[in-house]
Amino acid sequence: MININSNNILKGWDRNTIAEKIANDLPHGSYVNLGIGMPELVSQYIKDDREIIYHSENGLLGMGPSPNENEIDYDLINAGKKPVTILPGGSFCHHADSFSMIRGGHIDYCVLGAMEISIKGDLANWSTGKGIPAVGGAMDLVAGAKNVFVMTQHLTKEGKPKLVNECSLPLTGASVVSRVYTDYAVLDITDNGFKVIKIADDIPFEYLQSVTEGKVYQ
Amino acid sequence: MININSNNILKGWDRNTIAEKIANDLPHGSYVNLGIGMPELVSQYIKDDREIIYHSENGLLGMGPSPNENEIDYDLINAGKKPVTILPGGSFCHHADSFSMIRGGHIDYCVLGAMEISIKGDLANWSTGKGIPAVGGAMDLVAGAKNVFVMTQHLTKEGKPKLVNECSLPLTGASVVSRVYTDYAVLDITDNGFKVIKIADDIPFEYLQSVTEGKVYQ
Amino acid sequence: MEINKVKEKMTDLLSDVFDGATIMVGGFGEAGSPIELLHGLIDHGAKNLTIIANNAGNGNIGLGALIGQKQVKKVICSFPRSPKGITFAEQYNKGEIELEVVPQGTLAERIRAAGSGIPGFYTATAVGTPLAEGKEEKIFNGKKYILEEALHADFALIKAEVSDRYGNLFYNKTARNFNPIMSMAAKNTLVQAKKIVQPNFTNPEHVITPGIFVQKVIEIKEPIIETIAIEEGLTYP
Amino acid sequence: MEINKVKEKMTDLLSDVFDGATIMVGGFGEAGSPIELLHGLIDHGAKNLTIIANNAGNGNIGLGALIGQKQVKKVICSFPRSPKGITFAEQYNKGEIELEVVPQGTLAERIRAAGSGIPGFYTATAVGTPLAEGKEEKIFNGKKYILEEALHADFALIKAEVSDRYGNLFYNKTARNFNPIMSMAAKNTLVQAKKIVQPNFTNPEHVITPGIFVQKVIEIKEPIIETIAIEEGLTYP
Repeated sequence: MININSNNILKGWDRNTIAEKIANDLPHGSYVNLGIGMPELVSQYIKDDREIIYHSENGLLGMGPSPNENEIDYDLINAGKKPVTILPGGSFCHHADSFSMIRGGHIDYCVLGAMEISIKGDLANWSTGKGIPAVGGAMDLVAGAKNVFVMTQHLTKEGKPKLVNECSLPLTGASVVSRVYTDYAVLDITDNGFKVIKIADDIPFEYLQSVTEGKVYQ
Repeated sequence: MININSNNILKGWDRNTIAEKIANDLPHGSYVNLGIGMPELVSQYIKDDREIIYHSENGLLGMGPSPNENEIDYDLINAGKKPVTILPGGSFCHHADSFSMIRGGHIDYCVLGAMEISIKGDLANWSTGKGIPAVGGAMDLVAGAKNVFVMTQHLTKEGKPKLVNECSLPLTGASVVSRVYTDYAVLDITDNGFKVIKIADDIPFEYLQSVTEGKVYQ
Repeated sequence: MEINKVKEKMTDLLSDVFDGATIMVGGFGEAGSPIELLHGLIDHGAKNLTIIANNAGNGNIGLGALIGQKQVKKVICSFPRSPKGITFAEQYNKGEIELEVVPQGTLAERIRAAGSGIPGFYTATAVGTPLAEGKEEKIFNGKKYILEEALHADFALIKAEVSDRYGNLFYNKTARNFNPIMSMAAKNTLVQAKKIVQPNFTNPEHVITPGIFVQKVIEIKEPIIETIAIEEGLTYP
Repeated sequence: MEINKVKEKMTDLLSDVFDGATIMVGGFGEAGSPIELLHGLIDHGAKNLTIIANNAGNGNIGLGALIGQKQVKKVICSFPRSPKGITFAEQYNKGEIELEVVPQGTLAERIRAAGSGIPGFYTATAVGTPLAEGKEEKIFNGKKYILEEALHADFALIKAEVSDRYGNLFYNKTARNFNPIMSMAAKNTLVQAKKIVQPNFTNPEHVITPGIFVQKVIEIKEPIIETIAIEEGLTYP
């Protein structure tokens, strides 16, 4: 691994480009749960050739975009506790029914952020091991969704690889991630390592390997 | 035990009287499940000093009486698959929710028929051991309801005791019955035997003991 | 492109059904029983089916007719006796059809568990009875419970009152019964609805089965009423 | 005599609450959070409470205020961090309050299990993580699951939109969340509803929490809106 410092960190895709790539990989008719934060961007890049239905853990299926200021209903919020809307054909349910959708394998895709992803598909995204522990629905989503996509920067703010041989942080789930979308590449978790599906134009393969723990292959 | 034959079988309460006694023991505000057949009579004897809410296993809370011929809705039936009505304040739910009411201990009283009741409160009422086995919701009711009342003739059609030391037929539940209402008496299941709460006017205690297996006491 | 789960032809609805499939059939008695889908399944001809339902058919229509056609090898149900449940009784008495009797609440909960990602749960129902034989026991707070496992299915045949193109379902009164939980438990949930409406007309507060649990829907405007059909001597095919 | 679960006074509603009680509190974030009942509980003064909720309070109203009054010894929840969750954080950092973190779906399912007579169930959630430590494991079809136990409560504090005298409850949008399942899981379910209506106006197809799960109801016509209240600096008492 090369010694990464601010001088040799390359710039790959911006977060909108990553979101668009994920959006293009969600098939028509999918039921999708987008994690709070960066993954929420994905919904802005869904093309007209498909209809996607968004699930929010707090009992909302068919979630729509944020409301205008004057249309805010504090009883209509998403899992991030922000005001949202509901689209025609949507529905409300209670928490056990909502998590039946997740845990029963009915959510086709969930897109989550990550602190670390191991080469075996282990995910750590809920705890730095410090502060007040708070897990929310992350462990249910990774255990239950049919496909777990991760959307993340390839490197931590400190310039360390997030794609690692072994997660050092507390796990959210073991062997749960199927695909990782970073600013440098789209990579599948396989038995042979991180398989590159796409790589950003300005990122040489050798660089990608150098900023990733564990084998990367094409 | 005396040798019971048609010559010395006494006549006790009729089924309407038994139903009335049960009705008087159901407190105001109770949620009650009445088994198909004889127990259905109970609802006719509820006094005006109380409101009882009837549950039917097939997702109906707040069941009302049978409809008039011209008001039959084949989508509004009871657990016996007969047309019924729903009262104001009633509700429909699916089968898992309906049995959550039963299995979760939310039904205050269920009243069921019986083939045999043991001195320990075991109940056999679902199978003669012959024919096509069919259990329905009986096992859930006896395992889940807060109080299990049995409404039955004291003797079988063949003149044999239904209150026995050990059930010979397949059990519906073990140690589940709290009280038995027969044409001869009202009896509680206790550690010391069948305790007589009430006895029909024309039934001598010695006769009651003679037509009951196991200890009867007052 | 818009999601549209509504099919025009019964053959499209049932196209994926295969021999040996496990099929849940909604309904309790006649209420909520998908008679037209069952007749479609007779026309389809799939064999060696395992049926999960509350009952085992009545008369020679619907499930009773499917069994009569010898398409069913096993029934998992709580109550296989009906006043006119002739086809099941005949085959059962000859040893031609298998039966697994499950307490009604355990049946409902096993189905709901399958839809909710729960492979097994403990229950007090049936403890100490013949239906607990061979089941794992466990004590919680001094009381004995048995382990029951999830009941999955390849297909669920569902009868609803109203659907939209997403498969959001509404039921009529006690015709709800097993339909919502079976919709959750099957890989493919196939629905007959009396009416298809636009999604703007499905109140999100009142949806009983959200479309996420539904794969295909067909409109059957005037479904057969079992009681009347049996009285009139209707049989299928 | 008619069933009537509606109480006029908060003190009647909360009269049975005792020191050391386990209390479920409905709501997810501010939606469906019974702020007035929690303020009633502050006035009541019960101590050493175990709270089961999704969150651990925000600001100095509702659950945040109850914790601020040192009435809570333990919180069982999925997400005890909130932007203004100061009271819990303070006591947690000083070791003055216990915390059990439960994955949100497991929390919901454990609550539902309590209401449904299920003492334990298996789930894949948290397998291989620190939250699975010490839990029994079992393999079903080659996959590992852990055993989770039912979460019961002495009381549930519920916020609803509409109730009738039977306690049939309706919710508004995502304010439904944990309220229906907590209503099932508690021995005493105590409800604040924005509106009490006659039973003829509660459509039996649309009831979300049937009255069988509810013990007492009080009408709170204009409940506090948390976001606005915190912005305005409201605190309780």
